Amino acid sequence: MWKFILRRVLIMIPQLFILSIIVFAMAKAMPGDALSGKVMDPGISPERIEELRDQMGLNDPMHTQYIRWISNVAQGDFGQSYTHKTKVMNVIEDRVWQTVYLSLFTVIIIYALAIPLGILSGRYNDTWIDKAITGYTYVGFATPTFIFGLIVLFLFGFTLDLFPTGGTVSSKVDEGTFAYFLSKLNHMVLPAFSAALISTVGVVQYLRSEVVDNKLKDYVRTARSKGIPESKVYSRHILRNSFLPIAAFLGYEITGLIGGSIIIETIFSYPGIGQLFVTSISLRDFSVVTALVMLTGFATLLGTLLSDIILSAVDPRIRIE
Amino acid sequence: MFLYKYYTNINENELIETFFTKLLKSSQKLYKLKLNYQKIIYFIEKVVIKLGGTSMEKPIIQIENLTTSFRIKDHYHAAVDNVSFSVNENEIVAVVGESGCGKSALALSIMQLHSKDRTKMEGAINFKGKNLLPLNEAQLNKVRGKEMGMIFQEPLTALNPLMMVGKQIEENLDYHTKLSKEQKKTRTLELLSQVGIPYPELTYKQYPHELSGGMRQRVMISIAIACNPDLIIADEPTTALDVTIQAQILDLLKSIQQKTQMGIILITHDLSVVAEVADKIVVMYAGQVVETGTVREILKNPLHPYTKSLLHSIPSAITDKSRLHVIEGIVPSIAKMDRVGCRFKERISWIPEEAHEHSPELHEVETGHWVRCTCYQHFHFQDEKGEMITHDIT
Amino acid sequence: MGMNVETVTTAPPKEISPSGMKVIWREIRKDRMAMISLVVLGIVLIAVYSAALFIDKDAVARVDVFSIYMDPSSAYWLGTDYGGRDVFKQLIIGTRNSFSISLGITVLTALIGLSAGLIAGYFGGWTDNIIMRVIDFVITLPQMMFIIVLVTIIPKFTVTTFILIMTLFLWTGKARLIRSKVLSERELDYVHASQTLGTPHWKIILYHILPNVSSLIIVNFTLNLAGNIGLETALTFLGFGLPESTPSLGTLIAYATNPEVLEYRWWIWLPASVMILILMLSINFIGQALKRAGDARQRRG
Amino acid sequence: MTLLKVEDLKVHFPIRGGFFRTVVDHVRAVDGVSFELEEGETYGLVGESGSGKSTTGKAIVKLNKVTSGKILFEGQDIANYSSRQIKPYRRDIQMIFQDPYSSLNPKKRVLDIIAEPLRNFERHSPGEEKKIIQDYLDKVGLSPDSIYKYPHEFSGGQRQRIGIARSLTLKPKLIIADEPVSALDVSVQAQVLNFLQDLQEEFKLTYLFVGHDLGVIRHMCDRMGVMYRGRLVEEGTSKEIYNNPQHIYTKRLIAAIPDLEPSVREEKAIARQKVSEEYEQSYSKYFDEKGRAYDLKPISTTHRVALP
Amino acid sequence: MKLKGYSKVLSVMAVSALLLAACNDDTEKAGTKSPDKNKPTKEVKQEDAAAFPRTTSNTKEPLEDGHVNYGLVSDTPFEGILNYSFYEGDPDWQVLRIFDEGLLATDEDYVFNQEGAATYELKNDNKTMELTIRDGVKWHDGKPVTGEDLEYAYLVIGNKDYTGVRYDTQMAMIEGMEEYHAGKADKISGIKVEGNKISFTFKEANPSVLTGLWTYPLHKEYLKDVKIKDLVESDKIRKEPIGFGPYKVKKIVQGEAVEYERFDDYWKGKPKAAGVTLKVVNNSIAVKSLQNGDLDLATVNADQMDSAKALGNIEILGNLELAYTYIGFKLGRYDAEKEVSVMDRPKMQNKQLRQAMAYAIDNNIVAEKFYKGLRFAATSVIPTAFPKYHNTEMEGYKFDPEKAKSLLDEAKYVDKDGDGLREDPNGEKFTINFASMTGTDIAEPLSQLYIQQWKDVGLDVQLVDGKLAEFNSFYEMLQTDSEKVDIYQAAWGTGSDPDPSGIWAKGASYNYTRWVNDKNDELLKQGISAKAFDEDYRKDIYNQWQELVHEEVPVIPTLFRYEFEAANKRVTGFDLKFFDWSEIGVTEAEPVK
Repeated sequence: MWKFILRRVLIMIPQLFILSIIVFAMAKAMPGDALSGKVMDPGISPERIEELRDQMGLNDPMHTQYIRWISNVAQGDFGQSYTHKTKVMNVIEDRVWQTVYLSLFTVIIIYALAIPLGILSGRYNDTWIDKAITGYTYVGFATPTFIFGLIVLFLFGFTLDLFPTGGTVSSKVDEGTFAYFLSKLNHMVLPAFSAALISTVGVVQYLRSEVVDNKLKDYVRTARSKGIPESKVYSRHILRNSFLPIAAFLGYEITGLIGGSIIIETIFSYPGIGQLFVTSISLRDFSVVTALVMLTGFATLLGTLLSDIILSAVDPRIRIE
Repeated sequence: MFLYKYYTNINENELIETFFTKLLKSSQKLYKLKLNYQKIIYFIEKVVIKLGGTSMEKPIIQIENLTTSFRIKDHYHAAVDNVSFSVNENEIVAVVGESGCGKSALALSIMQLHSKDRTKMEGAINFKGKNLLPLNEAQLNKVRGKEMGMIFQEPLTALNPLMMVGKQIEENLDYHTKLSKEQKKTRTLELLSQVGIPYPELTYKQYPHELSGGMRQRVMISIAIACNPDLIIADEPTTALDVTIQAQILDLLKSIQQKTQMGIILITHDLSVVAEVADKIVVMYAGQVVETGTVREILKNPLHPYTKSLLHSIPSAITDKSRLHVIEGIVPSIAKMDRVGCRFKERISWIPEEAHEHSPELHEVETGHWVRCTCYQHFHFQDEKGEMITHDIT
Repeated sequence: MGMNVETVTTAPPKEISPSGMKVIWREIRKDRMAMISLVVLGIVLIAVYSAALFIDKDAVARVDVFSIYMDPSSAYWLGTDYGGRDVFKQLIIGTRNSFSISLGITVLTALIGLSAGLIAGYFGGWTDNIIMRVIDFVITLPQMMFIIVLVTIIPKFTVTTFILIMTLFLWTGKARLIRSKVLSERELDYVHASQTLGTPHWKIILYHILPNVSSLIIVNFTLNLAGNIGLETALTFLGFGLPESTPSLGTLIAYATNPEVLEYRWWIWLPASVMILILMLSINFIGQALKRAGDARQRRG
Repeated sequence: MTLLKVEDLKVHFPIRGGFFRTVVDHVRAVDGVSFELEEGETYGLVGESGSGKSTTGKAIVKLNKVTSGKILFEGQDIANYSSRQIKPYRRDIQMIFQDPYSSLNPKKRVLDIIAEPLRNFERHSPGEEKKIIQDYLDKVGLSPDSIYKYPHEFSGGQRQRIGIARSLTLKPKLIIADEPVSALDVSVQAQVLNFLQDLQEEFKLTYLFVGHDLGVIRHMCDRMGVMYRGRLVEEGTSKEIYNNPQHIYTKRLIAAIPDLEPSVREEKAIARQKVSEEYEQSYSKYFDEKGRAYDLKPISTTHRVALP
Repeated sequence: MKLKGYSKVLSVMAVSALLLAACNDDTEKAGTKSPDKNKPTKEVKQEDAAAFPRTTSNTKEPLEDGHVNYGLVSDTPFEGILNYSFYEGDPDWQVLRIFDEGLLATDEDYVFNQEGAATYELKNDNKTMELTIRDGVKWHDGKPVTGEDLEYAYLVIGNKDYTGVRYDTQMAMIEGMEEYHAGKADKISGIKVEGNKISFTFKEANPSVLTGLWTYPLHKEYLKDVKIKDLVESDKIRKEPIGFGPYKVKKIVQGEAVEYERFDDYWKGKPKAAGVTLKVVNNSIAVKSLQNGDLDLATVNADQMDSAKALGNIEILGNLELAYTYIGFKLGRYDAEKEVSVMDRPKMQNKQLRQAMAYAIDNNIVAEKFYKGLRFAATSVIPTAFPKYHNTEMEGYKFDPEKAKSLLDEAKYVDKDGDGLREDPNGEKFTINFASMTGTDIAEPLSQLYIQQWKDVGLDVQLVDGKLAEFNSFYEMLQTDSEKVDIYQAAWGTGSDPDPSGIWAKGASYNYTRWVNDKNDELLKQGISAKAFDEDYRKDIYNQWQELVHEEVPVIPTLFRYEFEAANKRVTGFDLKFFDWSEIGVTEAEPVK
């Protein structure tokens, strides 16, 4: 097991290397650097700008810049954010947890919704309940996330005034208290539900077809021949096997959500890394952009790893020595 | 042997108990007696037979006019058509035929494992004196696995890939016995060694994919016999196995049967397997029984054209190099089958129409030897020109 | 409950009918939703594409300061936007554009994915290894972020570049799917047979394997086509979409970012949203019917 | 005349493992097999699943890569020929596959299926081609009208015959039949076996018949080799193998064959038991420390056994 | 570093614009150096019919324990650099001004007056400026604000380790500053501190000091332990900032919200409300939040105005912005070696062509239809928000397509091939490339409208690359004098200093048009000469200058703009121009809904 993980981690190194080159090339290809915005401030002389450029090494040859950048990255130092005037890691650290909390909450909602729906739909396939659930998945699949998000925001946030419409926590409560935790949850409800409702679609459809498939498997027939009650046939045999790919999906799901946070966080003014990314790219704060892309890339790699580990843990057929 | 069986069959002890308590208790509950009447009679008969030591055979299961129809595009088609036979204690009945003849459908019908919403079943399955057909799912579950076990053809797909082998065996005990956790495990290990698994403790914790084909089939068998059933249905249990393993599995089945006196329904297409193990043969063609009788009788004196043809097409290990017999045409699919007249008619086109019965019946040509349709009397192989093989009917 | 009819019929197992089109047609006719979808989709597409021929695109993009934010009327069936532009005409052109984009992406990804999948799956070994590593890598990229970055970098952002950027990231799924199918197909004896018969590899790939993965491709193609229609909406919403001079369903829907439009001028964004819904659902229903046609076990007819 | 001579054929598949997925070991699917086929004879390769019999057959038609050894076809060693070099030999060596369902491309018409080898090697006008194919269809007992049908419209036996027709069109000298009947019902199996015998006579074919059903092999083959774990353990005429098995593995295999005569079942079971015990006891006598069978040693002119 | 020919007059449109990139080009206030003012001293003449009030009408007494909810309208969180010397983004400024302020207050014309926390005096032929901090001006920790604190601000900004952007030419005008900046001195010789007095001596007299002097002190005692290069990252600035404004920071939810409480020792007396909550809200939901009373105060953008106007529970206040939108002509390039603009691009050189283009566009329509009267046609390059220097005589270019056509005919731009589009005097195809920026919804139709109107007079104008440029690419094109751009639409925030040299002088790198004109240079120089301490003289010079720009049209001023703030009807004491937080209070316990 440890060998397997270690090997997978080793494979990640060249992947990360290529990723870093691509990311760096992209950052360099972006129009303007962080200082071109400042150039517009008539209060700052062009000399000062040049001075700053030199100071930041923006005028060095590309490979020097890359090597400097990558060796810093290897030490967890993504440089300074030009707009935030602080270490990129500090900026990201402030935000990343918000996104992580939101993603976790979303994942919980996704599975809490999708698993029962998928099971119902698969177990009673071709009945009205299955048709209703499938209908929902089709509509969910066809609804643009942000339209859904906006409508939810206006309906529950404003018209019904049930949930807060922005931010992560009320400024009135103190950190560490239970009220603080509740306030955080309260702030996550709308964005998490909006993200989840549409993301459930994939899980429901997948689970449904797995259940439908597994229902017809030979070992289910064997289980029935043992005289096991139908409910146990489902819980012990069909569902366990159907959950396999879903469980393996978990890793991808989490990293997918971090990517999807871009839209959700923008709609709900939720200051996580998705929103940070959009702002940073607009501001050409490329050290933040590159850091975010690198870190999300890294997170996705970890997600894949996680998925593989989960899969090997739940499926005895996949052997990891 | 008998005592062992008696001892472990809790069911019968319970029955006596309920019988007397109910009798003694109130008249209000007398109607319940009625329900168990058949069962009690069966039990008493069994006790009497056993105590008396008579060799009179008593059937464990009697299948009477069983018809199983499947819905295909809004129409029901009988895959098992009016099949009757019975299995006695300590008896192996082989159901033989080519694929598509309805043998597997029959096996699953007895266990009632067909999807209920697309299957229609008629007739009766009298299992230990009780008709299984009208039972609901919960009542059936008390029979399945406990009194009746099943072995499937492909042991890899028939075992849950995510469950430890031991657990899959134990599952049977979970629902049919009141054993404690340790007892269950002991029993499972006992079962594993009973089916000839060399390291039960190890195998208990293994997953199906870690075992060889033969081992898997042994596990399947141990699942089927976990609760000492009275009947085992083995659906092509050796088809997926190599010939040496096949021999081992067949020997194993026989030795288990000797210990437990259970009845076995063996579904197979391989007549030499039948010759090895079976007591009785039921030959099926197009959903119907076309010939039935004892093994010796049928193999020595096959009468129905289908049975004869089958026997002649085997490149037997004993007979020398010669041309094999070929049956023309193919087994009709259940949806397209012509259900009037002799169903084998088309494949023996050289036999005159008159030779067939209008609506073929089973004829008892000898005690226990039944043949469908009169065409057997006029049957000859196509290359054996004109020469009638007649058979005297005693 | 367990058994299905196949075990008792003599029908050969897992048959993919060679007369694929007939099966597909039969399946669609059997499925009322698919039939309705086909009709609806046909009508919408014919209407949109032919109507787009008669609409002067420059006129649609022309700003008219005297008719800003008009309510629906006989002159403007769906009112006007903040540039005084006719929303209905934008909807027509937008639908055409969005559908064409989706089609473009789907075709391109299918071509690339198919070639990569066929080659990787058929030849296996190193070829497969390299292609799979590339695919694994592309899948690992945080796609949304990369797309946004690319959109910002590229100087001329047009429909073509949009299609190319999307294709860059979306071909991998198809390639994987087809590869796995080809891998199993390759092990079938008819491929071995062709090899022993002296048929060259390219012929085996094109004339033997390709037709046998075609049903998978068709199904996947349709489902992707549906999925790709809504693709640019999210980007447009974030401000990284197509310019307004190229109306698309996404640009129309993105008007809803303005709460005033969302609440009081639903006729700007709602028809476009409904259009997306209709297109995606109908294509999806057709795709589901095709899927059933490709899988004998689920076939209804 | 020797048509095919296989000398010390080895087919090894790498097992990757360890930290860097390097080749740690090999599956010795075929591990030093030698035999000869005379023109016009039928040679059977028999063994359990995994014994390497199919791999041997496939190696001869180059579906598997040969690790080492020689495959002499009419004196030419084709073992390491490239796909271009092998092309002329493709005409002479053909294969019949086990599964009649998967060996025919379901998307092709019978015409195209049978014409495939022809089109690869010969130029014919569509009319000629059609005629040739109809001739072959006739030979395998199928209606010439069926050329426009698709495989799924045929039964298993018919399909197998289409496969046989396909392999005949190039007038091969050697046909490798890889379990050609094991997926078929007995009655259909009989049909196909009969055809194979008829065709052998008509076309002067040489068969390498791979199978696990000893009945079928006995029925078809003049000589046979018994394979176990990638090695031949015994080779001889069918009669010698069946009536006078020398190697313990062969004995066990023969003993396991079920008998159609019910009256002898008890004796057979006892015999089986005895062989089984012998097998357990004398295993080390017949196999070396690695569990590998010894090289074949002749005990008569036709009969060779793997003894130490 | 060489002293450049401009002073630190112009405010930082750029900084605010940074945040507009993806959203707005019209929302943000000119930030950095608009010092606050205490009390409105006289009525402001509203120049436009839009006539929004500038102050709240609620005259009731504010509640002693009232709490104000302030909405910081921004699509991004505030960055949290909560110090005048370091912040860059407008959202930070909005957070900052509630708890900190400059020492000098300004009047209507953005000139320092004597009503701030300090008073000033000009000495030494206007070369020296002396500030006296009032007694009782205290930091939130109770320590008095001293001259040393202000000096410390200069020592930090002038330091070579300083990481911010505030060191500029006006700073460099202080004697000894350049030496200090170069690291040759450890004190600035031109700054003298004596208790609560501090004096600045400049190299030459310049009226700009009256508008542009840096008056934001740094709490030296609190901050001195932090190295200058680490200041910007320190918690003392980001998490526990101390100012001397009306409210103290109680709690910061990073990027999202700030809780303030009343600073009882505020130098002007007790602030009116007990506390303030600042919350970042998305532009798209700002009006909704105003509607349901979540916010008492929030900026309203033009695209939300319709819904805002419909609300009964708020009052909308408007104020002229120190900014104008314009269309500029690229006339040359910037010679970085010589640091001067060179007017060497022939394409737009014809004055009549430029005038014709100005006549061809109808800014009234734009203001009326696109901005619904929330902006109005600009007449000059000094906005009306500068009542003292704005030339009221100017009328700008009125929409007159006929005049445009005749001017073009005169200049020999005529249609020779009959395609309805004019060719240049040589008969060559004449296409003008127009660069414009993405922004609000209006950006795209607006540029389309201009293009259409030019087309109506026969000019073929095309968008550069066929699309609106994204913010950074747009400014990069302007800075590098990209050949792709012939004309462009942009905006300038003029800042509180009337001197336009920073963007108009020959040597100014921000002179994006690269317009060079001797008279222009002369007028600009006169405008900041010592003589210009005479207001009438200065006014006259700038009038002349505005006329010159009008005549030469290097740019067409298109729109002047209002900023808008909505206030719940319970809010009192709010003046949009001066935004004096100490005066703002609420008269009801609950917001009006």
